[in-house]
Amino acid sequence: MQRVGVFVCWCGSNIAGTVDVQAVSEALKNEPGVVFSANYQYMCSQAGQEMIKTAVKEHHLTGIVVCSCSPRMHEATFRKTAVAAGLNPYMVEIANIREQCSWVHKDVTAGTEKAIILGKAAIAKVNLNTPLTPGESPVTKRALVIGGGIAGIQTALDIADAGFPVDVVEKQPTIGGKMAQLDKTFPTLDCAACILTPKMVDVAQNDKIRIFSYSEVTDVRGFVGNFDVTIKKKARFVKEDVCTGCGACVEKCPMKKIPNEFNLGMDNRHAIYIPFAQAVPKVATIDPDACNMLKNGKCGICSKVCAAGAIDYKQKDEIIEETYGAIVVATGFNPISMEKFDEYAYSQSKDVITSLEFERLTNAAGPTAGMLVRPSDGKHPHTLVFVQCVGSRCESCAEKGKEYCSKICCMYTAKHAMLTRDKYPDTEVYVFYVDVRTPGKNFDEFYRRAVEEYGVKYVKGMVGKIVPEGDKLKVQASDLIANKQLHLDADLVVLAAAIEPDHSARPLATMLTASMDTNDFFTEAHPKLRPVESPTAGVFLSGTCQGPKDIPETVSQAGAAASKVIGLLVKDKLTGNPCVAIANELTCNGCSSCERVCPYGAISYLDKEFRMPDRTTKIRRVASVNPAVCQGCGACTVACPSGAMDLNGFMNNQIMAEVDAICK
Amino acid sequence: MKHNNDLREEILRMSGVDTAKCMKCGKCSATCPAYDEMEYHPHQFVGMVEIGEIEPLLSSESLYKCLSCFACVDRCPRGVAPAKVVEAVRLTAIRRQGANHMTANDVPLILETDTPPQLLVSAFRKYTK
Amino acid sequence: MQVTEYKPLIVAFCCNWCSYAGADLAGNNRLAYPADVKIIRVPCSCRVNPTFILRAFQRGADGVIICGCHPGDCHYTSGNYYTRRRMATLFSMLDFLGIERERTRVEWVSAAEGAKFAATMNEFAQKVAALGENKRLEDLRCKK
Amino acid sequence: MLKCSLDNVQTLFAEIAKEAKLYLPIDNADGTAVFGEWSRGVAWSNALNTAKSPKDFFFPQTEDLMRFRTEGKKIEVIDVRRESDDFVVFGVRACDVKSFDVLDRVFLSEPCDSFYAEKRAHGIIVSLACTRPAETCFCGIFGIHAAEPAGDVSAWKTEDALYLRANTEKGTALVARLSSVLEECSDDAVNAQKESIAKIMNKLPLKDLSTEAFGGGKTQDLFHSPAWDALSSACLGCGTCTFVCPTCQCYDIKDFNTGNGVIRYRCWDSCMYSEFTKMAHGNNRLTQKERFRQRFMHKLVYYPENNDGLFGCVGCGRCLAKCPISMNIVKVMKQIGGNKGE
Amino acid sequence: MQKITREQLIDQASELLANGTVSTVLGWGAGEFGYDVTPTLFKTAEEMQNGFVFNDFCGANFSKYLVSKTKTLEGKLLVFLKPCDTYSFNQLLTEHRFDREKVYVVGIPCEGMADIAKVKEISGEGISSIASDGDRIVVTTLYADAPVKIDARNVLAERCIHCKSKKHVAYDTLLGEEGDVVASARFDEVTRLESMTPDERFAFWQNELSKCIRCNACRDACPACTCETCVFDNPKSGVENKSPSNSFEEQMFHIIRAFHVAGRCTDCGECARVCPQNIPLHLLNRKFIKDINTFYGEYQAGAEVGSRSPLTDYTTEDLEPSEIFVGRNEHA
Repeated sequence: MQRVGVFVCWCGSNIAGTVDVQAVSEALKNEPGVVFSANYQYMCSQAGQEMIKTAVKEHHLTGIVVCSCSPRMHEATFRKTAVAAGLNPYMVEIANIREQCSWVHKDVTAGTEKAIILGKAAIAKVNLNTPLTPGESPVTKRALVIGGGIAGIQTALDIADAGFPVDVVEKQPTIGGKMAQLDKTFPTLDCAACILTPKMVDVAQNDKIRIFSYSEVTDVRGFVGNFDVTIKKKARFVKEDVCTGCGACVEKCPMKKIPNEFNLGMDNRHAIYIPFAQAVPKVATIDPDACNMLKNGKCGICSKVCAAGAIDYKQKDEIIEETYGAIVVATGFNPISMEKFDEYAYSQSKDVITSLEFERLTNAAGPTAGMLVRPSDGKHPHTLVFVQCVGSRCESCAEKGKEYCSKICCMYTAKHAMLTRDKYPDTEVYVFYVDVRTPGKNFDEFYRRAVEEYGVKYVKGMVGKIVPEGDKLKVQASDLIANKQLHLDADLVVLAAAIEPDHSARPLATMLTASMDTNDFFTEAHPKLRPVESPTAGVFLSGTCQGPKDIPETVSQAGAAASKVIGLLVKDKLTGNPCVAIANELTCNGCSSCERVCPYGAISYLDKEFRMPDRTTKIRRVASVNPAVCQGCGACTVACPSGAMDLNGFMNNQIMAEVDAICK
Repeated sequence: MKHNNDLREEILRMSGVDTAKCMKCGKCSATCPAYDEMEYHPHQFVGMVEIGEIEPLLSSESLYKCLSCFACVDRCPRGVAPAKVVEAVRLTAIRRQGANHMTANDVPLILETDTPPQLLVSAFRKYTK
Repeated sequence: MQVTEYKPLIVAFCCNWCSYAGADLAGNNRLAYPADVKIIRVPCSCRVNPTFILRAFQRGADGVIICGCHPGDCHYTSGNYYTRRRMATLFSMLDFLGIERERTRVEWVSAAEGAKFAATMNEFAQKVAALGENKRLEDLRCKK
Repeated sequence: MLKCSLDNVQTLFAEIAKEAKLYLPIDNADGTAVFGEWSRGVAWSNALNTAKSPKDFFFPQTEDLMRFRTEGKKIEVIDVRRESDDFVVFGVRACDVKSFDVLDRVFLSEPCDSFYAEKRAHGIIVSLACTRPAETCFCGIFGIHAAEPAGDVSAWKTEDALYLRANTEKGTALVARLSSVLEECSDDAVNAQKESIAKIMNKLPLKDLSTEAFGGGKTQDLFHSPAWDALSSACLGCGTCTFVCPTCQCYDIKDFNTGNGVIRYRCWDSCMYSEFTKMAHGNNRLTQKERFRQRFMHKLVYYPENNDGLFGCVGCGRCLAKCPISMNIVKVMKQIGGNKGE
Repeated sequence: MQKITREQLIDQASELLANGTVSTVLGWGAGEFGYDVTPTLFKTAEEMQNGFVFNDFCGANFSKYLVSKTKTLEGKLLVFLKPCDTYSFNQLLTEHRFDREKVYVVGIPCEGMADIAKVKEISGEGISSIASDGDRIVVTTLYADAPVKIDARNVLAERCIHCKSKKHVAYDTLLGEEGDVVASARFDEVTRLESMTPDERFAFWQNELSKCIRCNACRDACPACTCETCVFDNPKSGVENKSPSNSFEEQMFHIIRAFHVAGRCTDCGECARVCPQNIPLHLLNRKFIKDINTFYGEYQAGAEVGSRSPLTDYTTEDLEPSEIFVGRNEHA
């Protein structure tokens, strides 16, 4: 049995005005477990807290009930008081007789009566309280960033700046991501490479950062502060530490008709290749599907020409196991496939391209050295048609497109159109739009410049179909303002394809037990207040893996994620919330109901041996809650059919005791 | 223009289309092969039904210019199905002309030995909604 | 206006992050609601076990209301979505057994909606009062 | 022998009900019969027997023993015992009548159970002979005569009349009170019925089931029989057999916290339950096999050992009909007792 | 009435016993009267020849036994499962309640099982023998001069009248042909109750639930109720209770029982079958199933292993609890 002390606060007249505090403390004196009851003007004051401490000592109290303002106000205060008096802080319960009683009820009788009942409920609960100790777990002071695009790069740099080691895992042979493929960036039109590649070099040169390029995360175990991660470093058949990136091997490689992924297949590369000149690491990679030496042992030229002796045809995938305190997901995006949009003849004509392809086409380092020409015949296009919202905001066609707005298309299309008109004033440029969305600093000005200064023809309407005819693309579209159907003969059509999360994100989310929405974007812990954290503790989100974003937004989020990581890594130990779920192994069935509803992946299962009442042993699957991961929502407690799952601080019997006390 | 809400409801019910889903992109009209023949275009059908401005549609030749090729239904990103709206307005016009509500009892009267069953099916489809 | 002596007993389960704070805000703004409403704080509406609701009725409650964050705003991201399914099916079952459906309710009240909290409690208390005493889910042993 | 025309039976019931509550089998909507209180217009069921036995009237499923009222830290003890009114349980079959012998030996021997005794003292049992026993009936093997039901008053129902014979003081008093609706008659009709019942009893499939292997002193022979494993293998551990059984008498005593005090009550318990007789150290029968064995050993060996050979089963057949997996005392007797009944 | 014969099942089992695939067979053991079959473990073909039966009264769902039996048996256990039983089988696998590797499932077709109470309603008590003759059940009784022939379709168990599936969703070997999920009117009675007034519904359930004797047969037979310790047996759960002291506890038990299996109940109907008091308990489960289907889309527990029960799932667009009664057809 608890020895409970009850302390009724007047809160000046705030409580005492509508509640007879004397009567309350008198009435509660007789409750089971109560050995001391008093009231005072301001319990939260120094004197009030002293009164509590003294009473704890004099009456050997084991539990404290404070009838006062909301626990959201002073629960922490009175818990500290309890600690100072030598009690466990979780032996304190607050009866909220101000916000939820004296301030909302005018009648003293009713208010007093209710205050007594609320006090009784708190006493009933505290009678069942047990001291709780938050768990502590050490923090491994190293971060993992998954994805080496601008988001991952920025996050890694910021974390490393704070002095913590960071590993960046990138599945391509080079970091850089989508931004490396871009030509110019809106709305300032500075060149993407000019601002990105210095950052890539910074990453390479930062001694706190390790880059695992051409690598994938294959397994994640553990929890915040201590994630055990397995990384598979795929064999690139070139010794990374030996290769100087001179490119001699590339030049001599006889297999030169391999579609170049970096240029989206618009030109070719060799079987041994460096994706682009500023690649980091600037190391060659052999494509095992294309290399003759690897396929049938014939060739070996690259090995012969490599002065450094970096070629290693026998290289194997390498498995790296490392522990991290925090993980940042920066897996980025891809444009969706245009294969299914038959109406735009993407599969039929080389001159119907996506915007990302257009970026490569206009990029000085691209397949045409920046000359805007038609991919089909290399001729200069005169009429260009840009189509917006291809696959975005597409509700009826889940198999084709996406329901959401891809956010960046309006701006990059304006950029494309403007740059085209700027470089080639002889062109006619049409942009078909549903809406033009330009929220952002200098964004609308940018769009208006495209229209007003560069004469881009924005048409409110949509392209219905495109038919290649001869060397023209017959474009049929609507102009809703003119209420006309337009028929244009275009030379080049650029589709603003919707963007989607990278396909590696879904399996990664499963490994991380991080939640995703139906579109495979990672869910943030709170859409407004915790936008860069995943609900899974220790997992943070950077860039477009969380939702469509442009570069400035991505970089800000990357920095925010980094600051959250730093905030975590500076701690030596993580102190958990002790109000976490606990599974009673004796009554747990191992049915997985709790696991299914846990938003944090805090529940795992163990096969445990039990000594049964009949003296046999039985191996049973039982739930085990990781207190470092559990946030204490209690969803599992209700999902559990056997009642094996309970929640510290809000135990079933405590809540029922409160119910009983209130309904008495 | 007096907006007719009852008629609007009726047309929405008949067509099964939720015109509020339209984001006014105009892809239906962009796609329409009969566009130039029409006074009111597919997106206008959707838009005008949405605001209940249906009388002009009912008296427009456009009703009969729609080929029911369903290209707009296929292409619409929002699943609005403009052709079904046109069909419903057309049906409303037909009903007003009296050729409305065929019942099974009427069948024996109009049935001839060589009437293809397909005809009956499509007649029912048209006149009994 | 006729005033009846009967005072309903109402148990309100409020999630710590939104609704309990909403109730506090109602207090800050001195928005009155009947003293018959007694609040129990839970971390999340998904902590509310159907057993608690039945228990309240057994012990003499006349109405039980569960308040949580608005869907999509749950502090724990998904808790109230589970609540929504659990309570929808539970309430439907209680109705199936002939228990008055006005005795139970779920309301989403954010921390900013003090006014909504008070209004909801006023309205709920009124409805429950109109139903009178809970006879169908009571346990006579618990009567005084 | 006294007689009442069946046309007049409602009048008879009305007479009985004048001074005592009358309970008799009533048809349920679902085709089963149940003991219910008679009031004008309530029809008497023709069913062979009720789903639940009449032991409820004397040993109810739940019964308050005492109460405590608490206020703050004060506790007050309240005696809830009340004197019972007279009541009549009408139409109790021979097997169920016999079950009261079994219960009496438990509850009325010292220390006497005052709750039970009070109700026994005030309850009058009017039995009824069985004219159409079912295949599940095997009262005969325990020496019970379906045609000679005991009770305070024995009754026989023919096609047109109800015959009554008082056996006890209470019975005689009851019959005396009913003289206005009863007339003296010969035993002929009853004797004829007894004969025809005897013939049917001879045709019952379980009539030859032997009790020879059972009874006091057989513990060592039977307890370790290997057959218990297979017999108990499918047992679900539910309490159906015990709760429909007229002789099962185990109960648990529990406290219910009402919020304003405590009600101490007893309720039927089942030895088939894993929580049965749970003590501080745990349960004393750990497997379903042990629990299963306990139930049948108790009925067939332990009880007769302590009660002059009286078996703890009356052959009413309820468990045969109701067990979800159709495992029952007959199958146990055949297996454990060496199939002598075949 | 059953298309598959006892001999076919024995042959199949004997073969698997002989070739060592299985060590034990879980089948139906003969009883005293032909209709009182008991789930029984057979170790040899000979034991099966002597004691195994398969007839119109083999209703028991064996799935639940697998939880306990697979833990103690050496080798694999052969279990005969009717289509409806296989749903429970899968649901138990979903909940990791036994090791699939320890079980060999022989799927057997089912033409619907008979309800002995309905047979007796026609034949009367005093059954001396009961046999199958094509589509008929032939009953001889102590009281009728001639055997009573009953059309088996007229005495089908309630759950078989409303059979929801002839399809085996799990098996290692299937005897007979693959069946299909069938349309059934199983929710009609729920709908009928829904259309009553609340007062009528309350009266209906008061009458039914007041019959409850808390024998726990519904729980103990239920293949979804495999908790190590049931909350009703656990004094710490706050709802522990041994007897229905009053109408509250009757309701409490049945609401919580149904809620605990909601989303997991496959509608196998064992609860109603075993109830000694004939309470239509399956209606509570069906109410949950019907609601779940209506609110969240069709879901059949056990249709596939690993599926997520609707109550441990959600969508952001789910119905609000305040909307559940909108548009429901009922009397004022």
